[in-house]
Amino acid sequence: MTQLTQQILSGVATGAIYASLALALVMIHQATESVNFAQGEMAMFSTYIAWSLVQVGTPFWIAFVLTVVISFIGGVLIERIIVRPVENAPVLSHVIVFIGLLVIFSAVAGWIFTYTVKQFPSPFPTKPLLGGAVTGHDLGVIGVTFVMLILLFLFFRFTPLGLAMRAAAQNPESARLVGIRVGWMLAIGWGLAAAVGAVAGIMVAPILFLDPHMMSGVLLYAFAAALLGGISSPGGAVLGGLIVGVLENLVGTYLIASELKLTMALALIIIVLVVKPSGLFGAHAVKRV
Amino acid sequence: MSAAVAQYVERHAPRAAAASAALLDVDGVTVRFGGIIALDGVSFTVGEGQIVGLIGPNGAGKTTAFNAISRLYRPSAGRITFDGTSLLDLPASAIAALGIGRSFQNLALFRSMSVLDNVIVGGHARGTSGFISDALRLPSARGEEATLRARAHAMLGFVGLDALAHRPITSLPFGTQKRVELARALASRPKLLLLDEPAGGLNHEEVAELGSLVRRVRDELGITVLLVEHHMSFVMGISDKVVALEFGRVIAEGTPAEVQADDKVISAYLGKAR
Amino acid sequence: QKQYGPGASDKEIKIGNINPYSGPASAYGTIGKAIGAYFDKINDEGGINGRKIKYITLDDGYSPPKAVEQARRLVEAEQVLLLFQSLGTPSNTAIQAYMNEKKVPQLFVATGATKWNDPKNFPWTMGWQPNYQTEARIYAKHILQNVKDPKIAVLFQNDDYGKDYLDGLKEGLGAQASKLIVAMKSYETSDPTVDSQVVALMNSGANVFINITTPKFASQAIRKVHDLGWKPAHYLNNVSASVSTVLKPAGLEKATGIITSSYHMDPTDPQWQSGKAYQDWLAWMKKYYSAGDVASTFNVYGYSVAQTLVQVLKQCGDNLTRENVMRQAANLKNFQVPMLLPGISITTGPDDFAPIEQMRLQKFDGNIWVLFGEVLSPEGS
Amino acid sequence: MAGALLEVEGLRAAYGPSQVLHGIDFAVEEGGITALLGANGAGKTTTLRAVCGMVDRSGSIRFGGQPIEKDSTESIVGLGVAHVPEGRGTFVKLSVEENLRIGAYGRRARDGVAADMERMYQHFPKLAERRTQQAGTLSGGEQQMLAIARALMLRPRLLVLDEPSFGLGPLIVASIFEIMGAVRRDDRVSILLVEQNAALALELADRAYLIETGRVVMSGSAKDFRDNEQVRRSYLGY
Amino acid sequence: MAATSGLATIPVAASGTNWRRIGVAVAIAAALVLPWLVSDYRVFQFTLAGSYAVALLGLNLLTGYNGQISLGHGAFFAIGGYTAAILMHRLGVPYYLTILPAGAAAFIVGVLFGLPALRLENLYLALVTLSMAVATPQFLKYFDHWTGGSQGIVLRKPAAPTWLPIGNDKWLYYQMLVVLLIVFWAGSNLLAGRTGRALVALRDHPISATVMGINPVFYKTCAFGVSAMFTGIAGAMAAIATGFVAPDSFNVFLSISFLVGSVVGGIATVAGAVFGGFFIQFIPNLANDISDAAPWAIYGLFLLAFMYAMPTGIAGFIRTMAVRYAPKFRTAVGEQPTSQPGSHS
Ligand SMILES: Nc1ncnc2c1ncn2[C@@H]1O[C@H](COP(=O)(O)OP(=O)(O)OP(=O)(O)O)[C@@H](O)[C@H]1O
Ligand SMILES: Nc1ncnc2c1ncn2[C@@H]1O[C@H](COP(=O)(O)OP(=O)(O)OP(=O)(O)O)[C@@H](O)[C@H]1O
Ligand SMILES: [Mg+2]
Ligand SMILES: [Mg+2]
Repeated sequence: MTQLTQQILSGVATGAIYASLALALVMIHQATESVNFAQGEMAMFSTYIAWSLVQVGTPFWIAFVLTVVISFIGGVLIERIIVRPVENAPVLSHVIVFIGLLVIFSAVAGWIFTYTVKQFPSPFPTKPLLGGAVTGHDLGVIGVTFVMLILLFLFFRFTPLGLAMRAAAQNPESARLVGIRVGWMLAIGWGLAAAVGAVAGIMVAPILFLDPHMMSGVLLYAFAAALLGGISSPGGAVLGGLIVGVLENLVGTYLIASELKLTMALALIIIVLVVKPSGLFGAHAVKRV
Repeated sequence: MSAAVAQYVERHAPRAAAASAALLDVDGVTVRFGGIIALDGVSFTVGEGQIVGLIGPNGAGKTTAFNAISRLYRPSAGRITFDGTSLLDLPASAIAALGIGRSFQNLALFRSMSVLDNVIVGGHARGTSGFISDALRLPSARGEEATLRARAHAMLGFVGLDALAHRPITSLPFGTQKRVELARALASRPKLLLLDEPAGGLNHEEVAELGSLVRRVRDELGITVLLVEHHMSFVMGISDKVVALEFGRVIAEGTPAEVQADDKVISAYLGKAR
Repeated sequence: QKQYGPGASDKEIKIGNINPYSGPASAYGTIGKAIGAYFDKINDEGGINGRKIKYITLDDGYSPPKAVEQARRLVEAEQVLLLFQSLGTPSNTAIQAYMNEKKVPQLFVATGATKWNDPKNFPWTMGWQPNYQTEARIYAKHILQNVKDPKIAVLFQNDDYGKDYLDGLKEGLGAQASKLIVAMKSYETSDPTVDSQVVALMNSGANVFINITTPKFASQAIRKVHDLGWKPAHYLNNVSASVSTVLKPAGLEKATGIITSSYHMDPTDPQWQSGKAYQDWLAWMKKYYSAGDVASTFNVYGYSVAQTLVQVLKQCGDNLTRENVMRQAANLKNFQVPMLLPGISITTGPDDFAPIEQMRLQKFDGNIWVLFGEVLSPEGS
Repeated sequence: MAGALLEVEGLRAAYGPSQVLHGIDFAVEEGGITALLGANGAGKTTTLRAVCGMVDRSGSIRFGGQPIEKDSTESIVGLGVAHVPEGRGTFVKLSVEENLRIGAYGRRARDGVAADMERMYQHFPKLAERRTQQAGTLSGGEQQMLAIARALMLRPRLLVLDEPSFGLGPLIVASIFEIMGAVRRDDRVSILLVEQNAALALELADRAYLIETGRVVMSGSAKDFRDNEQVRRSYLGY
Repeated sequence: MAATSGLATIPVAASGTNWRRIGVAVAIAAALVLPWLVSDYRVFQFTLAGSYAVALLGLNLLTGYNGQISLGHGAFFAIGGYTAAILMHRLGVPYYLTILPAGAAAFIVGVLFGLPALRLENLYLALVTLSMAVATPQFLKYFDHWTGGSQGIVLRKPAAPTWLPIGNDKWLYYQMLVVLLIVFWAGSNLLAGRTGRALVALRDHPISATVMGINPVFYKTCAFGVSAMFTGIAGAMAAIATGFVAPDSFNVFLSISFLVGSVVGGIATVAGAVFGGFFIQFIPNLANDISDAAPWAIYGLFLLAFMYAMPTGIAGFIRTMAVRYAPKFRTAVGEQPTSQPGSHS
């Protein structure tokens, strides 16, 4: 196998990592019209919950389901208790609350679980495939990411709840006027995003290894992926993730200044966004007077 | 009327109402949004000193025409000439300096500002101070600031809102905000004023007052007016000329009486009543 | 008779420390806490020459300007006798001029850069651990002696730590360095994985892989090298030589054959766990630092370095001036630290501000690190 | 006025420190139409917002005999109150069709949504042409139609309309007043109406109230109003 | 018209300028005597806080007044710091002559950056600026010939002239205070004038602002440039005060702290920049004093607590209180009378 194929395959594998967290970002954006910068740390924390469950002997898939449920509840509670009081504050104040959450989760995880890197079990066969370019686990991650993608797509496209959630995020006052419980929509949106994030965390932890900084690097890539694909589109986020993963590898391998590969990859994304400001698949929201 | 208004009015002595030269010439303008043709080869003129009414059913393209003149939309065909200058070569931000002011159908005020600041911003095109002169508070910038401020007060006085100058804009009722928009548009000393549904949300008495206000804009300030309005008695009462649009095309043009009697206008827009 | 500098008295000795308890490098914060826990133990046992240690540790978030500020607080407001084990090359570089100007000991800094051994220009600054360059030279020498026709690929962290290793490696390889090193790839700590770098390095056709990475990335690289079916002579830097936190996550079978060099015991390596040194350490961890991780080598590091300082202060006796502290720090003779590897000890002198200079090579056999060869010191390598 | 669907007594409301309504009483009969008239800034919009819990309020509001002055907007809507707000409240990033669909979100009877949607498209053919268009790009009048259609999708018991004719052409205005008449007649929907086109409003309404600076200064049957000199001058123009 | 008379009942002071003047005078007087009341180490901290305040004024101008969010202002801080350091270290330029070039360099980069940013809004701009913050240390390491790579550059700290009876820290403090006062004077003039209104108008309603004749390309790009310039000047101030620059001094968290500081201090206010400067300088220390086990968690709690208690920041809080308890002061305490960018309608 040539290096090119290897790099592309391994880029797809890392891209799936970005994609899975990008889906959580799409979820929270659809539900709140903003991006929660603590999403990555919350996913990391969920993964520690799963890890603790597995440590005490819970079978993997049961720990998985429990973690997703706990994360959902946790997300709802965070919205209700922490975000709710600043609901009517300016958007930038929300950003500060997100940053507050980020540092709290990061510090508390380090405090409880220490910073020592932990191994996280994979539910899939971890055998290397295709000359070691990917492993069975990577394929599993890609599969799970696609399942999440389809679920999110169906949720937003076909369920009244999905529509209500988008409506509540866009225009809370009007949403109340059609009988939507805006507060609950936000809470459920946080819950679902936390649940999606938990899945992402559990899927990527066997690859990245679990430590309190596990997601801090991923978040930027996931953010880039989500925006590249168009923040309102789950499919775009996944494709964006894969593009970012592959692009980064190719830039890092074939450009001379590999120290600048992140910079280069980001620069390319910025160029795409300047040309197409709402991302590859995002619907451009026209503003008129 | 405050002294500033009086002074201003004096400087702009009333002009002949029925001047012949076309101040604005819209010629064969087409605007498309994907498959939707919002304007389809629209042509009309607005003569200097006239009040022209632009009417038509909802979605006929009236606001789109305004937006094309403001250069917010790029027509795919046609020409728009103002006072001898072709507008389509200019960016939207250059239009105000030429002397075109406008109000918006749905309020487009600056939400965080006071009433007065909103109106001062309206005069932006008449200022020249830049980053450096503002930062260093050069005498030129200070003088200009005083002029803009005085003019904003004058225009607020003109529309009868000077008492509200320091109120936050969002605390005003809808109809009052529309009047602030009018003052803001006037603050740039335009030659042509585009008014998009200025009478929305006003009761009968208030509409009548607005009518005389618009006339005073023309008569005292010497400003040509192109206005969109669904309030028929208002439009027909003050316009020198009326242009009717439907589906992005001009279906009638003439004096209010002519247009009101036009069959196409009646069946598309006015209905049998009235 | 008794002599006291600032921060010292009949009752106590004030010691300042700066560590990144917040921010991207907070993983190292455990060192600062371990040191505090060791001083707790010393104080419980009656202190040093009857004086309790007052340990003031401040957070700099791994930010140099913050480190400057904290150093000034410790020196000017807290009036500490000395600054001990401040962490990170950038932070220590930022405060070095200040410390020397103020003539306050900047002892046993927690970084492996080479520049701390410079008594002529910076008589108040001293390192502790073997420097990265020395370690890299050890690998270079081993490669030249043991690998036939070496083609070397290097993975390194793109910062001063990685660059120091690279420099040492090039120096150790000598004139042919640029020919022997066929590929170099760096990563950023913000990179999620180093898979792509490893793929690229393998494709360079190298038969030697030098792995200059921190634990998480080391695990990833070890796993990826194995998965790709690449079988180079694999040298792993000491930073990541932990069995349970690096090799086990990667898979012990995948790590078999890796070579590293070390100077301290790996608390997760079974071969040490029955020894007294480890048992003492473990008892201390349990009693004084129960929140700490017994798998973390950082806690061994903090324990050992704290023991070194205690020795210096003991040697100071009743003369607790800053000058004497430096004099005694530069007067350690074959000081034995229990958790250092057998045969390794600490020696300093007026011209030798590098306390630990020796290392030993070891190879992973699938279970434990097996020491081989003699104790290596820079002159010897 | 026992048995009125909506009964409001002593309604007061404020935006922050500034009191806007100073005790307003009015009622809407079951199946009846009540119009509120008043000058620009009188407090009409505020009254409607207070009824629906969109502004700090006090006083007594009863809907179907049940007190709602403490209820949230969502709960009030859930009782069957649809509100066409000032400024239209379009969900600008949703399509026209989604806007209509969301209008049915709070309704009890889930069935018949599709049929109702078709009916709205018949009422407003302009919207049918624009089904998939992003609602924020509609013209002002089209958005007004959408707001009315969206409210009707709730199948409300009480329809609260804040200047429904706002920005609409004469023909459409006539047709929405026809629609209002029809829903009142056929579905027994009651209507609370703020409308500057007082002539039309008083033609349709049974009762009317005149509000000035946050107080009711006159109330009576629509006919009383049409005959009143002051109302004629300020609101009717004849 | 009849209705308007009723609207004018809320009393509004014509001007609170006097209160504002008094406040500023008191603050300046306090700043002048401060170094004589505290230790040199504190003086140094206040010098740093001052440099942060200048940086925040720059960020505030862009994000607060012009509505262009930046999560990457640490990059401009770095440009300023490194420009000063390179000029001093490699070219031997005296420290006080490096401030202006630092501002100029940051201005140029800011303008260049502002051009692509024109097309991007909100989240997209957040991503791009965040990327800038992430890339900064990498860039600095890459061009190690000039920047000294990851080793950074050690600078000699300026000493007070021998004829002046004050220590080096006070000397530096007063010089920095002068820079700060000049920047704040110019900044608040700018924001109070035609330019400032144009920036706010573009934030509040870009389309309407354009129709009023405000050129978005010019103003937004210049806003980026001027904002970067202020922050660059601040970077030079901090570099001179710290005596050291290194890539690690300018990590992502610095940029995030700037945003935190400007929001907590009070976005879209001039005074907020000062409060924010104090916040980012002193709150992490306070968190550390409360718990050296998990200072970051405490810091996070501080952020939450501040946002709960003062959702519009410290300056916004003071203004709200003043308006509530003394409506006369309404215009005395802040520049813009009401809400903020992006506040929910
Ligand atoms: N940006 C856009 N994208 C798509 N369609 C648009 C856009 N702007 C306007 N339209 C369509 O173009 C048509 C004309 O709109 P315009 O706003 O000009 O109508 P109008 O005559 O002002 O109507 P009204 O009286 O209701 O304000 C409408 O049908 C509208 O849906
Ligand atoms: N958000 C607000 N903050 C403060 N005061 C407000 C606010 N909204 C409205 N007001 C005040 O409340 C009063 C009543 O306003 P309201 O909008 O109810 O009037 P209205 O009768 O609906 O007028 P219009 O015909 O213009 O819509 C006005 O004096 C207005 O200034
Ligand atoms: Mg229109
Ligand atoms: Mg109203």
